[in-house]
Amino acid sequence: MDMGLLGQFIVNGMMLGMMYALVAVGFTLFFGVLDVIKFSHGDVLMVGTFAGFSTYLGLGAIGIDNAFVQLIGVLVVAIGSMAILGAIIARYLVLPLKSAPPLNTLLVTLMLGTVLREAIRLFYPDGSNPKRFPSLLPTDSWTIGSFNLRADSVILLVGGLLVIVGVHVLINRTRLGMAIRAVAQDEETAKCMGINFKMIVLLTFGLGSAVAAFAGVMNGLYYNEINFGMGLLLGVIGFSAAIIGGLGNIYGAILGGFIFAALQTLGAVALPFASAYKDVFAFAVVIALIAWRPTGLIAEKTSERV
Amino acid sequence: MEQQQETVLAFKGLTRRFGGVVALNEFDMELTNGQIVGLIGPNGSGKTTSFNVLTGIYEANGGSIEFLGQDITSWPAQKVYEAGVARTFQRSRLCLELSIFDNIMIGAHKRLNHGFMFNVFKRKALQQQIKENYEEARKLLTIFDPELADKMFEPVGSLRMIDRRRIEICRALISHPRLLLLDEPSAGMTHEETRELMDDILEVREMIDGLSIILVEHEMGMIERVTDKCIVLNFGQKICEGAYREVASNKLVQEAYLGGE
Amino acid sequence: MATASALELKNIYAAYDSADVLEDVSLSVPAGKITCLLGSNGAGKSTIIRSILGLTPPRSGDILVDGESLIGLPTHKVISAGIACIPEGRKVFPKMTVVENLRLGAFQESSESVIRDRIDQVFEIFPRLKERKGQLAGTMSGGEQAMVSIGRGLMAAPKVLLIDEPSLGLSPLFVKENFNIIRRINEQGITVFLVEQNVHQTLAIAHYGYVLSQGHVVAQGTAKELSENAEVHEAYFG
Amino acid sequence: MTQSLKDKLIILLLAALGAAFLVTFIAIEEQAEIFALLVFAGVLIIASAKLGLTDKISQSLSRNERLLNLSVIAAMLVVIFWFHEDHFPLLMIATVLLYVVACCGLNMQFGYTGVVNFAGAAFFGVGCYTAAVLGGTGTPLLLVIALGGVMAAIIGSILIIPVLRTRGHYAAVVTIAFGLLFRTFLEVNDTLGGPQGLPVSGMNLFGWDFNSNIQITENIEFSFYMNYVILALIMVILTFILMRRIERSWIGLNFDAVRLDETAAACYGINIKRWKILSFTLGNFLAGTAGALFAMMLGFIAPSNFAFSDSLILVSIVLLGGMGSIWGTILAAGLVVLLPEKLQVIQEYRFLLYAVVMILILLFRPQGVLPRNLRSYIPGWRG
Amino acid sequence: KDTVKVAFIGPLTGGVSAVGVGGRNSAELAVQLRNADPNAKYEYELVTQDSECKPNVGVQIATKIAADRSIIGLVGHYCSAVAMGAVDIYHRFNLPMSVWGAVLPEITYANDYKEIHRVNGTMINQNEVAAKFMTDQGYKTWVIIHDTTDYGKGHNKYFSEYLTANGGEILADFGVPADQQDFTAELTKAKQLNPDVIYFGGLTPLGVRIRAQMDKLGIESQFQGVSGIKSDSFIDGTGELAEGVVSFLEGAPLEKLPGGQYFSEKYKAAGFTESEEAYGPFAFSAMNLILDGIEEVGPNRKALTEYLGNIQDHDSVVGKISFDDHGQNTVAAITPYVIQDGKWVVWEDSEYADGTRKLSGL
Ligand SMILES: Nc1ncnc2c1ncn2[C@@H]1O[C@H](COP(=O)(O)OP(=O)(O)OP(=O)(O)O)[C@@H](O)[C@H]1O
Ligand SMILES: Nc1ncnc2c1ncn2[C@@H]1O[C@H](COP(=O)(O)OP(=O)(O)OP(=O)(O)O)[C@@H](O)[C@H]1O
Ligand SMILES: [Mg+2]
Ligand SMILES: [Mg+2]
Repeated sequence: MDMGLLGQFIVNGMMLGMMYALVAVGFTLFFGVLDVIKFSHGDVLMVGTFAGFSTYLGLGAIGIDNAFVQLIGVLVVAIGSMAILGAIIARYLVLPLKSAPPLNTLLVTLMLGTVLREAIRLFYPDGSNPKRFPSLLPTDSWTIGSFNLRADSVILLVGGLLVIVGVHVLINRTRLGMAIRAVAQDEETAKCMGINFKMIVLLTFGLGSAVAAFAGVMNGLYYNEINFGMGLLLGVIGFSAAIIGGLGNIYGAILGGFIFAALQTLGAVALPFASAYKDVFAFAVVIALIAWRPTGLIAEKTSERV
Repeated sequence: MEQQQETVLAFKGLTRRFGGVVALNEFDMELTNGQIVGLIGPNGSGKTTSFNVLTGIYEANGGSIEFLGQDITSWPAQKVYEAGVARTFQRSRLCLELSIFDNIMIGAHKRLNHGFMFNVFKRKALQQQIKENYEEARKLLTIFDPELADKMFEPVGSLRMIDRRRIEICRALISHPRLLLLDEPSAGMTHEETRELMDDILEVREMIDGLSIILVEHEMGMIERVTDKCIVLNFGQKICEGAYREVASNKLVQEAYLGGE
Repeated sequence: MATASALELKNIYAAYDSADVLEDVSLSVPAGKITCLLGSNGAGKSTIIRSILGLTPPRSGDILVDGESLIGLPTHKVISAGIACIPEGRKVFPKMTVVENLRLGAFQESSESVIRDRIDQVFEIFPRLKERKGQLAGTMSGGEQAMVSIGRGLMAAPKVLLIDEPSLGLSPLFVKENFNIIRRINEQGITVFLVEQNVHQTLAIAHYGYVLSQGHVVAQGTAKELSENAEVHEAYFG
Repeated sequence: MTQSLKDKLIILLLAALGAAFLVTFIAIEEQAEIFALLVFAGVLIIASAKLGLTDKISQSLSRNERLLNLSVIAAMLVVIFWFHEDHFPLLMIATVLLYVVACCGLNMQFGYTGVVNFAGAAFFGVGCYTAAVLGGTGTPLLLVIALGGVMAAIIGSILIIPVLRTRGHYAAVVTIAFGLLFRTFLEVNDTLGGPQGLPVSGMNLFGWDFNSNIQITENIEFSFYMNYVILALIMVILTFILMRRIERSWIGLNFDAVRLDETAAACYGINIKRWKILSFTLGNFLAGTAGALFAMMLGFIAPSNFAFSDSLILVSIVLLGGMGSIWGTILAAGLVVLLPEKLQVIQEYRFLLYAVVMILILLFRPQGVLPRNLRSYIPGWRG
Repeated sequence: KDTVKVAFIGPLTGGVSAVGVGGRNSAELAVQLRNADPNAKYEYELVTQDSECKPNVGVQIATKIAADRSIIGLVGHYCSAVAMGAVDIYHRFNLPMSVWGAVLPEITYANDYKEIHRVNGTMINQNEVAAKFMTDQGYKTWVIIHDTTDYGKGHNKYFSEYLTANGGEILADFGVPADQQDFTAELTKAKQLNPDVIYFGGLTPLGVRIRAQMDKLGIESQFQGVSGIKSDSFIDGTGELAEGVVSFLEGAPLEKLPGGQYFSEKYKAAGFTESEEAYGPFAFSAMNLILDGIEEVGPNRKALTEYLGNIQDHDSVVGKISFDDHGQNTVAAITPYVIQDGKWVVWEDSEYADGTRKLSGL
């Protein structure tokens, strides 16, 4: 296969991987702080995207049509509103269930996901239809042979990278991050250290959801199409990615995200039979990977002591 | 009575490392039938680790373990238990959601019939077995605390620390082990309670003949009263062995552990 | 007593779900002194600590630090009021290194340099910890964890330090060591409220003491008085 | 004496009440009425809880289980025969019953042994497809059902290694991935009908055609779904007995031990692998059998029956009912299957409502509607 | 007047719910008008059910409708996959019905159930016309992307058939799951093959994504769709990228139909918020057909089936309806459409036909 094409696949793969990674990071965060799985994550992402979309429409309506301003507006609103939504979810759905079996949290957030999805479909102006998400980034592109690289793709990749790095620094280099990890391991003792437990949880969920919103806008800008169902699969894949990478470990999330994207692309390109099998392939490999590395590729340092 | 002299357990050069830390370093020891051995030493000297390696929770990095004449080094936990070793944990590990009876029955595992057919279809026989075991468990528990014996079907989670320890010991004893490993049973108890517990254990020892015990304890009073011999660990190495009196008077031990008076 | 009380409990009632664990407990911890709380298992000692910290808020009664009431404050506010605690059973953060555990002890202290100094101080007290800086606390032995836990308590440089059964599961040598450390801490001017079972050594270092039984204060007085007190004697001394 | 008499009365009363409620609930179509009924039931329950009645009742129940079980079965039969000629209600009831069987399977897996399984729908689906494939071949029906289970168990064994090696969320992903894989595979692979799905020929037991109405007299005709409902009910009863016996035996104890503390369990000779494998396989088997009958009853199956969301519905039934609680599962299955169905009339909005209801229940009843209680090996026996 | 129940089934939730709701509104409109009509014999009540475009759900509710004896007739199914599963049930319960949007031939032709009818045409004629039309434009090479439901597969099958007959060449075809998000992998492959046309056999949601991602990868090929994307939501979804997309729909365009004017007026008057979408008129006519039948032969399934059996040249807003012996409406003209300035325009009236604009690659 000629280089240009290969390059093309790689760029596509990276794009996909970046989005998965961003979602996975969210899961890792929530797991990190409360070890709960927040399954509404994918749908929060979707809502964030729609929030951004509405902002775009709104700005258009009041006559602001400078793409850059619009982009900023979209990002700010999407991220901000989702951060709040995330915090609210934590406050009213996750914290109350702290003492309940962890699966409950999973289920509640799952149901919440349905609520969000349905709500958009029903109450967003003809929300059941796919929407055209504007391309607010410079669309000029370089074409070398069959390889065509677009400015917006590059910008998105870089943006995603920055976000992930930012989150990572936050978790491992700051007091906030340390507090988050402490809360995750022993809530009561964390409190005794003078950590404001509630605040930390809300912050974390806000953060994770904000990242999701970013991923959502990214998704919109890249595919230029958004629909109320877009979060579902992204959520599941992000979760799987977080797991194969190794929960509670940002690198793991990133790794997982890219691996999954790579598998899908590979499946679509390299498999001799129909490209439709690519997901079958991807998930099969995921299972194999977990069987091989039961606690994720970047296993969390064990501390089981008897 | 030479049956007394039969060796039950023998460590030979037992070694276990965790990264840089050498938790057990060429550890030799012997234990004969019916003996109670006190395993003491400063914190982090490898006492719990030796239990974990013996019961197959951790692999040994070197050396061998011989139990009743067979080499059980790196046997899986299940087999070690089957062979007749039962233990308690430094941090009590009971199934808090389950009833006292359930918890004790977990210890009786090797005497119970776990066949699918038996459990699902032979109800009469099963109920027979349940009732028998109930009686035994009750007898055992009564030795420790008659009141507990009446709470057989209450969840362990509702009990006090000391009661939990008692149940944990019952869980270990119900399996009629040849060797009982107790990891700091008296932690978090008053002298009073510690004494009770010790008497109970001695009483039980009388009941099950040929039962040997290894006791990890920081409560010197207890060690002094019940052990036939003491082994002192420091940095995973045996620094001294003998009757408590000798050990206590040993200089090394005093520096490393007791702290001279 | 002469000295003003740094911490004071007034008629505390506390319960977990139904049964009262503490009934009408009143006690005061004089500033700059070591006050100990003795009592058998299940007497309610830890519960007192928990209610001070706001982990098990009392049903009624009042808790004062320098005259300020702590009732209704969330735990982290209690901590900022100058209280730190070394919890029962160590409660180190298992998946964090020794150093991270220590840093968390000084969570409300923002100045990096101060934190550094304190870490060094702790390392002076527990050289073993310096060796194990990077080890995950969860993988350490019971005693080592105790060191981490105590060190962590010191990191906060609190007004009042609550210590719940520090010698639980420690080697005799280290227990002795421990009591010395506590005394040293106290000599630095930190008020200590010490929960213990180990009566001899406790009363040896404590200035003042309370005896708790079934959630009631059954005896109190100076360490000297207590060690002479008859019923305390037969109850707790061999 | 009088006490036990009171108990018996209470039980019979409850059974009657339950039957009446079910009948009305299924029968009425008017949305307003449905809501009214639900509210009424809710109020009733809350009130009795407030008055402390529920504890009393539950005691009387636990005191004479046999009677309880029998009267519930009786009530069920009443309901079934009440709708003897209405196809759809019967279809619904049968669906509930089969869901109960499948969810008991899941319960065995993570209610008892703590082996999470988010691919329930997939194993259910294996059963369905087995039935679809064998449908034409004239294999005796009961055998088909059994084979459905067996196939599910076999397919499940593919996952054994990862399932044994992993815990908690990691295990969850193994099954999630499998569930998605299963569905996508069916969709892209034509041999089994692709995304279109397959028609399934109905059951035929010893020449008794399950798909034709049962003529009693020329003016009494039973809907052909009757056959399926009855069979499903029998399956539920058998499953119930199996679950109960397992729970009240050493096996149940081992399951719990494995769930609660693997290390300690291992130190007391419990063979973790063995029990995990047993419960995982048995659970899948149950799901498979349920699937097989379900397929034959529905007459048509497609991959979209077995999406991730359907697996989650199964899981939600187990949680809603209360981990490891069989009665809970039965109740929850009824709720989860019937509610969205009854809300059909509010069309687009029913998923929304359904989800909201679920959230509320989980918030206010985290342990499930009927939490499992301590094991009593022999009913009524306390030493 | 005593009340008679009739039913409608369509995808009211999920990706194609727009079309489904449009259909439901139209059917409802038919019932409303009939009830408003003083000399109607009965009062009609419409029961609507949501198939979610999932075969399994479809079967469930089909059973529910069919099993309800008080329901006399049904207008059902936009999603072929669902219809395929459901027809057996209608037959089993002898419920006379007419399909209003599903275009898979097998629905009517793979069985000879007398209960099953269809007012709209099948994808056969559609693809026949499509293949001829596109080759006439001078296109040579195609890459086909279709969803893996029977609908997509069917389109793939018939289009390939007629295309090769008309001398077009198929460079590759990709089957994709109906809920796939990312097509860059497939499209990159397609791009390498550089076809004149990318043919998409599937429904709007996928169509929108593929069109958008073609642009991302800088694919210049012409985009050709099927009746499944002829909806306003496709244009909303693709924005300016929609320009020049072609699609084919059976039945003459509404405004060209005798009753078209009337229908759209009434539809607006009824004040539905959602658009009637491409198949609204068909649902409307199908429902009217059923109602006419009941008016004539009374509320009785068997009789209604009889009645529908010999419908010939029956007037409707989509033109005259005549059922062949499979219940298939035979007169189903196919109209090519092209998107021009964000609207579906009949090809003949478009600036593309008179050459002022050009489809890409010409
Ligand atoms: N899982 C583990 N990972 C890493 N290091 C470990 C692990 N378990 C034990 N260690 C180390 O091995 C050494 C011995 O630990 P061990 O628990 O045997 O001490 P101990 O004698 O039981 O002390 P204590 O009386 O305080 O319980 C300690 O330094 C501990 O840090
Ligand atoms: N979380 C809890 N829920 C219910 N009851 C509790 C809980 N914690 C403690 N109790 C009960 O409250 C009483 C006092 O417990 P507490 O831990 O305060 O005693 P203590 O004096 O600290 O004992 P120890 O010396 O073992 O620490 C005990 O009877 C105990 O069973
Ligand atoms: Mg130890
Ligand atoms: Mg305590």
